Amino acid sequence: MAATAHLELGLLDAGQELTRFISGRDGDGAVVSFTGLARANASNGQEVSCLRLDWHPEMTPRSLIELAEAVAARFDVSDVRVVHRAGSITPGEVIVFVAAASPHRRQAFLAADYLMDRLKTEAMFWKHESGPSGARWVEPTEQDRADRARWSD
Amino acid sequence: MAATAHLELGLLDAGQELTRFISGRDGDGAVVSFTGLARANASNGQEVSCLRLDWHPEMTPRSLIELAEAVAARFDVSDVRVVHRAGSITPGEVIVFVAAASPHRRQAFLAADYLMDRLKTEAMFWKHESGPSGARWVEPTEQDRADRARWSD
Amino acid sequence: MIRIDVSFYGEISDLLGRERAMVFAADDITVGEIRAELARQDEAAAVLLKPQIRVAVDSRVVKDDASVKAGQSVVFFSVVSGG
Amino acid sequence: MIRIDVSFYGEISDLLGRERAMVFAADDITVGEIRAELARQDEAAAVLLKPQIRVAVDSRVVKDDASVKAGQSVVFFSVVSGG
Repeated sequence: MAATAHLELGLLDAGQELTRFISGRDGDGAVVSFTGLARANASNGQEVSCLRLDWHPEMTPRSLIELAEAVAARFDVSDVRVVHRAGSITPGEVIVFVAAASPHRRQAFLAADYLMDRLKTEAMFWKHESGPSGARWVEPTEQDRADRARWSD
Repeated sequence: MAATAHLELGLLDAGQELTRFISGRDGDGAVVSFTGLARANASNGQEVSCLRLDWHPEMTPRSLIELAEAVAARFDVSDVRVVHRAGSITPGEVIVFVAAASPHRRQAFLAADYLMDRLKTEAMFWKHESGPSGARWVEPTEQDRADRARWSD
Repeated sequence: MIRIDVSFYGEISDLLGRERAMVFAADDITVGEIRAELARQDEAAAVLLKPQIRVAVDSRVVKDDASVKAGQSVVFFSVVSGG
Repeated sequence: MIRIDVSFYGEISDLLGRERAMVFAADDITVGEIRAELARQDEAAAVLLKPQIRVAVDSRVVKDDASVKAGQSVVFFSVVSGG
């Protein structure tokens, strides 16, 4: 059981991350990944030209590895990976990549799903959107909180 | 809403498939992928040196696109992709790559999960494992059938 | 007299090979009649009578009462599994 | 006299900036006392009294009764959101 996390200040190449994650993996069978992309429109429909993720040099990386480890301990998975961007992000760029490997397909799906629900509400980032119609700080949505509440802890 | 499927007779590069799938995608936000890898050991623990997926030139490709389209119609997703190997596969190689894109994280997870459950039991392949201790045809497991039965159709 | 190409996929191909051509006196027969004729010709083909062995005509999965005409292809196949 | 570096993350940083150094007469104070002192010094810092504004000492999230000593860093932060 392994869990790794990386805070990426440059671009995040999801395809390359997936290639690395599956490389040499002949015991697991199932790898589920989630890739989160910066959207050109906010949930209220307004155009977003830049997304900024503020981060704390100690708390943010630690929150990522702690969440990855919690997932690895909770599900029957052999490996969990989180890579999360920080800084300024342009629409279409990757914000986050997570992957879970398991001999059991359902466990890999559950692990990636749970990890995303926790990242949305607990990863130590402060998200700020700006565009032609102004700027705003973004908090987890009601849906994000409902998704998180599906799990027993 | 788009659905595409491809039967791959050579190697399947999951990372490259993910890169292509997310390229230029600034309206969706969420991409879930599943990568199935050939395992070095069968479910009974026996070593597998070669996995062979037999296929029919018309029925197999059609089953892939029909399943992809069924998923795209059932969930709130903007794009569904299936790439499936056929022929001889070595442990560690990718057998199948599926991806679903959506503005809604949960819909992308559900779409990929459902698509895998249907591929396991309905994709028109005939799977044959061989290794030092013999050869056998592989059918969907009880777990595969139980996973498929979770969905209302 | 019609000729029909029959092929076998999955576990049954170990017993029956990939393909065989069959000739029938009638113009129009059913899939069920082909199953029965094969089982009559070849002891190993009794496996085709098992309910999990499905059949397709011109690549469309059909039931045993489906008719088959000259030039159509018939595929018998064992349980499928992808992914 | 102790000096404590206080920083602000998320929405509250728009109002309070990223960081400020504070000096206290005591050797040992609580996070709650820092909140109150900030609100006294700066009208905008009243936002810190909202319950959703959390606080960490030396990067560990704590409650208001946690003590802070010289040289420790205090981070007040708005609601977090990743992914």
